[in-house]
Amino acid sequence: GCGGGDKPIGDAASSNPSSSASSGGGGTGQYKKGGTVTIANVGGQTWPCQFNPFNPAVNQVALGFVYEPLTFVNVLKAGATTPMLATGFAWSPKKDSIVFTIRDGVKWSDGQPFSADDVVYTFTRMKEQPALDLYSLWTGAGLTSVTAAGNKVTLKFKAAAEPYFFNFANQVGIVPKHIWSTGEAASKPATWTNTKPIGTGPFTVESCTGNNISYVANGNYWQPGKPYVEKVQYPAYLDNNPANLDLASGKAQWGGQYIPNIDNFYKSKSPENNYWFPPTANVALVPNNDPSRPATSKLEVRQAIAYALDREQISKIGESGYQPAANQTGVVTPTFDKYFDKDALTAAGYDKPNLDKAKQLLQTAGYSESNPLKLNVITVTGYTDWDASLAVVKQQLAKVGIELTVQDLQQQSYNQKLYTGDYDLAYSSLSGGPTPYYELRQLLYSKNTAPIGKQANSNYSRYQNPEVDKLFDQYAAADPDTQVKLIKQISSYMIKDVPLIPTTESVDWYQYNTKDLEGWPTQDDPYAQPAPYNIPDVGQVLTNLYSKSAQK
Amino acid sequence: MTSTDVTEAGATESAAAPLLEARELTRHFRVGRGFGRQMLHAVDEVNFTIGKQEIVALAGESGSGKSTIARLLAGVYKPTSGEIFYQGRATSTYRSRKDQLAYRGDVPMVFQDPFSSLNPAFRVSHGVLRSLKLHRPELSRAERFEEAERVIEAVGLSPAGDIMNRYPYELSGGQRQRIGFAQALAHKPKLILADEPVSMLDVSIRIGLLNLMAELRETQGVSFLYITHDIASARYVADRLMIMYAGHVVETGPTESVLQNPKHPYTDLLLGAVPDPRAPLSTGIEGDTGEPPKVIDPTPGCRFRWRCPLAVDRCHSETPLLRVLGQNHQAACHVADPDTN
Amino acid sequence: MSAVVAGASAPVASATRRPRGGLFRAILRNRKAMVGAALLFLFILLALFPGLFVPGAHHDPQAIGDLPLQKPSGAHWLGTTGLGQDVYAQLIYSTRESLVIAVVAGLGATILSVIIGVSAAYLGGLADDGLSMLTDIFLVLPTFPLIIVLATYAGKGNLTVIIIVLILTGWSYGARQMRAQALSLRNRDFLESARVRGERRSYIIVVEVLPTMISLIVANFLGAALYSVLTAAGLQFLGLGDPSSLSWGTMLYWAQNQGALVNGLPAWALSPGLAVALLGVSFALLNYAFDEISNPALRPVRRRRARSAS
Amino acid sequence: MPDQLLEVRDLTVEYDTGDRPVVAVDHVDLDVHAGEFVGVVGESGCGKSTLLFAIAQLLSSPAAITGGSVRFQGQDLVTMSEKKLSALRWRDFSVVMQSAMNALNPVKSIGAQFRDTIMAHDEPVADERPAEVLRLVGIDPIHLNSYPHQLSGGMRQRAMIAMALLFTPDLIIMDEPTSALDVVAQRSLMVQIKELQKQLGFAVIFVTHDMSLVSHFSDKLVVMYAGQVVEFGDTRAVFDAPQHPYSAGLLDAFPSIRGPKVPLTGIPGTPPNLASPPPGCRFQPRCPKAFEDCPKIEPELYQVGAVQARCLLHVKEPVQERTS
Amino acid sequence: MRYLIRRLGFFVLTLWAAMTLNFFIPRMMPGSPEEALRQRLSKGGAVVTPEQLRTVLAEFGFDPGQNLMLQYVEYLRSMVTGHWGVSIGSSLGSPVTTLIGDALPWTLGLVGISTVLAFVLGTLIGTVAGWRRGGLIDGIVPPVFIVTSALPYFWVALLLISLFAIGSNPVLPNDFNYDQGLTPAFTGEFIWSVIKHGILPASTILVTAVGGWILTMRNNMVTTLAEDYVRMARAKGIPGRKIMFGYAGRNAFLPNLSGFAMSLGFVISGTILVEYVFNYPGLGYMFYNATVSTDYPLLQALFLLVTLAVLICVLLCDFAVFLLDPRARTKG
Ligand SMILES: Nc1ncnc2c1ncn2[C@@H]1O[C@H](COP(=O)(O)OP(=O)(O)OP(=O)(O)O)[C@@H](O)[C@H]1O
Ligand SMILES: Nc1ncnc2c1ncn2[C@@H]1O[C@H](COP(=O)(O)OP(=O)(O)OP(=O)(O)O)[C@@H](O)[C@H]1O
Ligand SMILES: [Mg+2]
Ligand SMILES: [Mg+2]
Repeated sequence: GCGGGDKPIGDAASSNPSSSASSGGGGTGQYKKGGTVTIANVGGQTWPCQFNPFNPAVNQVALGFVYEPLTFVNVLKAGATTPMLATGFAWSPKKDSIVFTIRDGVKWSDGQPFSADDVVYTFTRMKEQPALDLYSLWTGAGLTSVTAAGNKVTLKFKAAAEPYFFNFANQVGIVPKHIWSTGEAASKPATWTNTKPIGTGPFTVESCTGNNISYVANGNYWQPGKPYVEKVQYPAYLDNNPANLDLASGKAQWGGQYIPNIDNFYKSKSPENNYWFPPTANVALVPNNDPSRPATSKLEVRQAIAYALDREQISKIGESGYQPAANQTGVVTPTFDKYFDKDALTAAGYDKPNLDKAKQLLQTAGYSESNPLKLNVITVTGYTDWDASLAVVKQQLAKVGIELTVQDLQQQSYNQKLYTGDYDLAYSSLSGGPTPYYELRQLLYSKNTAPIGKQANSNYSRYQNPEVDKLFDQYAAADPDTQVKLIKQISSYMIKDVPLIPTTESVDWYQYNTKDLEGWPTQDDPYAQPAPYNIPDVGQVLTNLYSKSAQK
Repeated sequence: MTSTDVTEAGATESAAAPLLEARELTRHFRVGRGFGRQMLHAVDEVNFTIGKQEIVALAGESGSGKSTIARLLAGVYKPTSGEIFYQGRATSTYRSRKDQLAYRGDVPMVFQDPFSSLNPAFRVSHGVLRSLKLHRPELSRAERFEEAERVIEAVGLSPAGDIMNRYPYELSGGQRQRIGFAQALAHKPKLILADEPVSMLDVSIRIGLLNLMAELRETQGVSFLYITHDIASARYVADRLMIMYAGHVVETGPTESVLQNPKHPYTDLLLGAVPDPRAPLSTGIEGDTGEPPKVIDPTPGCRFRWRCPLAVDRCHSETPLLRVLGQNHQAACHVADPDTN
Repeated sequence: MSAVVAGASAPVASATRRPRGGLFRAILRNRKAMVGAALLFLFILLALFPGLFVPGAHHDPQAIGDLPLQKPSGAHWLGTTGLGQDVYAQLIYSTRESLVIAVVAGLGATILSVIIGVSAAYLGGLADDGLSMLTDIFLVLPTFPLIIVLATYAGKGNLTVIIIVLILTGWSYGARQMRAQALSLRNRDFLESARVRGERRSYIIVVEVLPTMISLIVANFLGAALYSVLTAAGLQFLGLGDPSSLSWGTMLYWAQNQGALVNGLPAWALSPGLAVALLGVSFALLNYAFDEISNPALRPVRRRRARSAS
Repeated sequence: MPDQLLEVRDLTVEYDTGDRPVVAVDHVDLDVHAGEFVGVVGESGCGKSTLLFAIAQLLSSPAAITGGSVRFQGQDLVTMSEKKLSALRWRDFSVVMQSAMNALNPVKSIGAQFRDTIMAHDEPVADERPAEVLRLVGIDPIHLNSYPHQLSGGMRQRAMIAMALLFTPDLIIMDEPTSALDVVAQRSLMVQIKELQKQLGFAVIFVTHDMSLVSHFSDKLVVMYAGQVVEFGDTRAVFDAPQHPYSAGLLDAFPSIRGPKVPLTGIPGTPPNLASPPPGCRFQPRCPKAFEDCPKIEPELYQVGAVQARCLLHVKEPVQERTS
Repeated sequence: MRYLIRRLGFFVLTLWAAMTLNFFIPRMMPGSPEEALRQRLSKGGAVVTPEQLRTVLAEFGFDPGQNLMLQYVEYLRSMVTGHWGVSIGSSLGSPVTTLIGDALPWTLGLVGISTVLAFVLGTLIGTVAGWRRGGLIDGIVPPVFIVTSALPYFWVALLLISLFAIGSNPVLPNDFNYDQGLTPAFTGEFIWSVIKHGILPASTILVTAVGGWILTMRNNMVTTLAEDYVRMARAKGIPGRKIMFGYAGRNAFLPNLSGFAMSLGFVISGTILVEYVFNYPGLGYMFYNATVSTDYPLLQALFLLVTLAVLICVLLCDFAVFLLDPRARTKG
């Protein structure tokens, strides 16, 4: 979930999976070392000072900073890759096996050499300790073996596994065998607190208190001259307001914050205050397609809603324009323009609101003024922008005669209802991936759904269409061009069947201050997902930042 | 009327058929909680009768169990053992509400503490009116008010109409006491249990109430159990006097007889202590501190023995029973002499 | 919330002195009570007829406007929210829910206190031990955390749930007082007197006992209402209420979430709290005045040192 | 008289009730000589306690002295500063309050309360003094370590009296000190007080409504009615020939346990409301001897033989003017 | 002795009841740590099977599949033995004892001190106001503090923030316990920082809590002053100050003391809000966080702790009353 609401409930702001980066990022020149960057990103709690990369609650402060993946995948550049601990990789023709070439000369921050053994160790530990296998590589993705031969590491899968590349190459941080094979790290790797992490990443933890984590540049870092910035301060923020204030005042230079009225509150405070909100996924009204729901299982009803919505207005009022309007194809633009079929959208008439059509469809579905359609939509408390968006949606639907009741639920109750299909409409968002495939597959693939009452994995709308399933199945082994075509085909079903109704696009909240620091990812140079909560993208940004004052 | 002939009349009546009789009446209270449980013997095996048209005065030390007896008779407490017979029937056999209501109608009680015996939330007429409603259901509402006014006037509160409509806190202790008395009078009772009904009254008003008691006995045949510390007033109205000490009735007999010729050393002490402006100060009790005993888990023996100037060995081992020592005159003392005549 | 404690003094003494001519006149004569009653009356008016107090342009407090985060102006007296809603209109329309919570939860808690407190005192023995223990347990249980836990899980946002939770957690204080008073009444002779008179038990409890406790019951209601107002607002402020409902706590929640203070909109951030505070104050004033009315010893006095040697 | 100890003149005390003030003590004059035992009787609510408190300067709001003077050993207590009063209190005059039940601090031991009192004065006091005075009133000094609730009502009243004797004051003011006792105990306590008084020579002002008590113990008698002194004189004189109808009524109203048994009558009617007393003589509405002047003229205290009485029946002998 | 046993029985029973409630309420309600974790894991298109979730949680000591009664027994045992487990919420993996250990000093320091201060101050002011009844202080104090005692904690907090901590040049910090750049040490700078950060939250507690104590104390005082023994003390020539504190004050204080213990629950409620508004990383904030992130072990431990604190305070106050009031001593 994202929603960028205020008080992040429980979880720290979620980290979106990152993807492509073909070039090594923006800053290519050699810079002098120096300077500090302070990150303002609400964690909603004090730091527990744990740096176990397998612990989903704390891996945000470990991955990218201290631990690195084999390959970085840039979501904002259609999955372009940057070699990290692996200098390269090669898929087998059937894409059911991949060989990574492990980089030479990399040292752990304690001076020990890094080797292919560490990589194998990392993956095999995930098999031995299923709790470490956060992405279910061994159980879900079909990984069968990880072997090393010299500096080559081979991962073998049961079937074509390209869709999981993002997970195992980009999201798994490699840990040092010599540390993790002894003591508590070996006996209880999942719960080990790892207060002094040893990694290959650009930074090491200098000190950690509940209030602040202080990182210093890793002297042993393998990228020559990097990182340029010598220190990273990561204060714990319990609440948005102080974090926002620190960003506005320049006390913190890098933010991942939702700031209401940002132009006035943040941008206007200094010309060096900048923000950029790249979209990565959809926020959608998820109708319950299951036949047990008489209204929302009707195509006409879903279509009527889709026609009735003025997504621009939702974006403008509900999200203050920060989150752009989404479209009915489910492909996030402009991030994934390559996959976007604008003509199909226009042809179906979903490019702009059409109230008459909506009313007419409702009539066909059997609703009228005397028998108005009444719907409930569930949403999560604390996601205040969603509440705002829904307030707009409510007004818009009222115009075509749909009475919408917004039901604000605490996260747990919301999830329960969403997962088990106990709702009419849900306002929901899933994270994306390096291509629209990742998001659409979560939403529409029938294997990701479950009967009403059982927990569905991600296809909460209970949409099931064998044709669509077939398209997804073909994707894994297909070549890039075919993949684009497949996605356009899939999105045509979005238009035809309206299994869900995207409203806005969820974005990365990202603020940056250029007074002393340069090398930020920007719209022109989107070398990584820019918000500090993205792992391992945060490592990319940190190796590209440099201090202007240090250059003098 | 003169009080002398009243006495005689009452005495003969009571001898014939007692209105109420208490046999071996006993009431213990548990004091302390849990393990260290002890029994306080507030009233121990007391026997007495109250005749028709008789005023029996009950006097004795503070804490000797006078109020407890009244409460036992009124049914506020259940006896630990013993039995109360009213008009020949044991009150413990009353089962139906009708029986109980009838008994309660016949035997009302005037409570000792006028500050707690009126409900502060109601006008003072509440109790009187309720009594009338319960025990004289034949009266109409207006009649009840009239009747209430009459009894309130009767106890010397005037103007009754005004007093009736006040709240208890607007009355003095003495006024409240009289309201309590009026409540007991309201519905033609047969026996009024009056627990120190005049203690808070000024001498002047007190005498009025005592006169009222005598008059009621005379005209309506009401009997009284009149509990008091004021021996003089007991002498003034009562036919018979009972003296209690530490849960026991230690002496009982016709008022004059007891006063003139006390048999029990405690009675002696008590009478000696009563000041009388019309008589010279008597001496001889200076050494006594007058501390009332608490009767917790008593051992056999006379309860007065610690203070008794006449105590003998026997008093420490054997509890004295009431003995007839004169005409209708009994005392519970091992050493007391019977009347010679 | 310690104000709840404030209403607790001398409950027993209060029963003995009841002003003649009823409460009403007593309230009229007490300045604190008058202020409290006037405030409460105002809030009741606002709750019943919110429309009267809101200019036509902003009749719908939930209507989303185009001008978010406006500072107070002629058009928007207290500015606008992050959604461009009129803060003033929201403030006025929110009165109803807050008042309903106060009254219903206050009543509920009071009724529960009376039932449990009085039965504990009257049943005596084991029942008393059990009920007293229950009361004490609820009293020392950290209520607010308990409320948070309950409210979080028990289908949040639901007004009924909040009220039930408030009742469940708000009765214990009163029950203790009720028991104490009922116990002290139990030993008062006027109840014995009623029994000796021949009254039935039920009559005694309902007619003789309850009226004598009336001032305690009223004080208790006021205390419980105050507690409910504050606690409910706290809950909603934490985001544990229904964020789409119209109540002061919810307004505060939104204001806090959208950074009303840091955005320089103190009117939005503070006015709902002020409303809660004022409603609370009105209950507290009435409660306190009530203490004074029922316990004349507490009444303010003019201090005079008239020592004229003539 | 040479040994005049206390001289109260025109003392008036009002209770501020919001509406009309209650004049609880109305122009009262009172003289107490050293070693004298003065009894004060009167109906409940006639202002006895208020008078005592006013003498001791212990009134607290809403009561206030609105006129008159209280001269004690020649000094006016009414205008005296609190500080000087504190020094005088207990050392020179002490007070035994109406309800000993509540007059002892429930959370301090008897001994501690003695100590507090001693520490408040710079009067040298022997260490054994508390034990000594306790023994005087017949309490085992072991009770110095007891707390008030551990003593019976009678013992508490004795302890209070013991405390009043601590510094051997010249005057002890007692407000119904025996009201909580039963006759036997009351009697023995009174005898003790009288005995002590004989020994130590202090004067006593003693309030009670038990006529019989005063009859035996007091030298002088003050009869109060509705805030006023209605009769004042030697106890025996008043008892033998009461000059005020109210006093006479009082004496007529209680039965005796010895003498002959005669029917008695009380005084009809109720005491007046002190906020609006009846015009003229205050007793007039209840007075069996009232005549037409009574509601019109307010009587003064008139000397009638050995006593003074506030009754118009004695108007021919106006009380002589005082030099105060 | 019997008294002590009874109090102890009450203590144990209350604790047990609190613990039981605390165990069952969250578990009876929708939502579970499983779902909370799932929420966290469903990033990046990872298809997480329910088994995977259970595996991870089991690793952290939570087995949702276990029989509820067994869980309960296990829970009671671990609560009593102090094996409070590790957080399964937002601080997944941190030992609960560590988390609490980190937050406790802050709460004790801030809330403890300011609550006690409020009580002491309130009692003192109330004593003086009651003593000088009808005087200047008494004319002003009750009305003012009736108002403050009815103010919502969080509102006072917001007001203080908007007065002192917002604007171009804030006077005082309004969040956190000390400046983030500092490392805890016994340096002047650090201590000053802690104090600065504590001022606003402490004032909030003070302002709202003190009123109740003033009012009750004043009323107790007025009632006590009407007692005969106070007048008696005056009659004995005991100096005013001594009467005020030693006679009237002390006796009036006793009911207040019991009230203090009993109202500690309310105080704790307030502090949750205060810590929340001021982002003060104490137990109250942690409580809020643990609740919303379904962190059973942390929630349980905190609840236990808070109940214990209240109970211990009740016992202490009982004990104090026991010491101060001889009547209570014999009653037992
Ligand atoms: N409900 C009760 N529980 C325990 N003890 C009681 C109860 N009622 C009376 N007692 C005790 O029983 C004894 C007798 O009390 P009772 O009231 O009958 O005395 P009394 O003669 O009426 O005294 P007084 O003259 O003071 O009214 C006393 O020691 C008293 O403490
Ligand atoms: N606080 C008060 N406000 C108004 N009137 C009062 C107050 N206290 C006492 N009074 C009135 O003052 C009068 C004198 O009271 P006081 O206590 O002196 O009487 P008393 O003679 O001592 O009576 P008792 O014999 O009952 O002790 C009474 O009429 C009483 O009603
Ligand atoms: Mg009695
Ligand atoms: Mg008096």
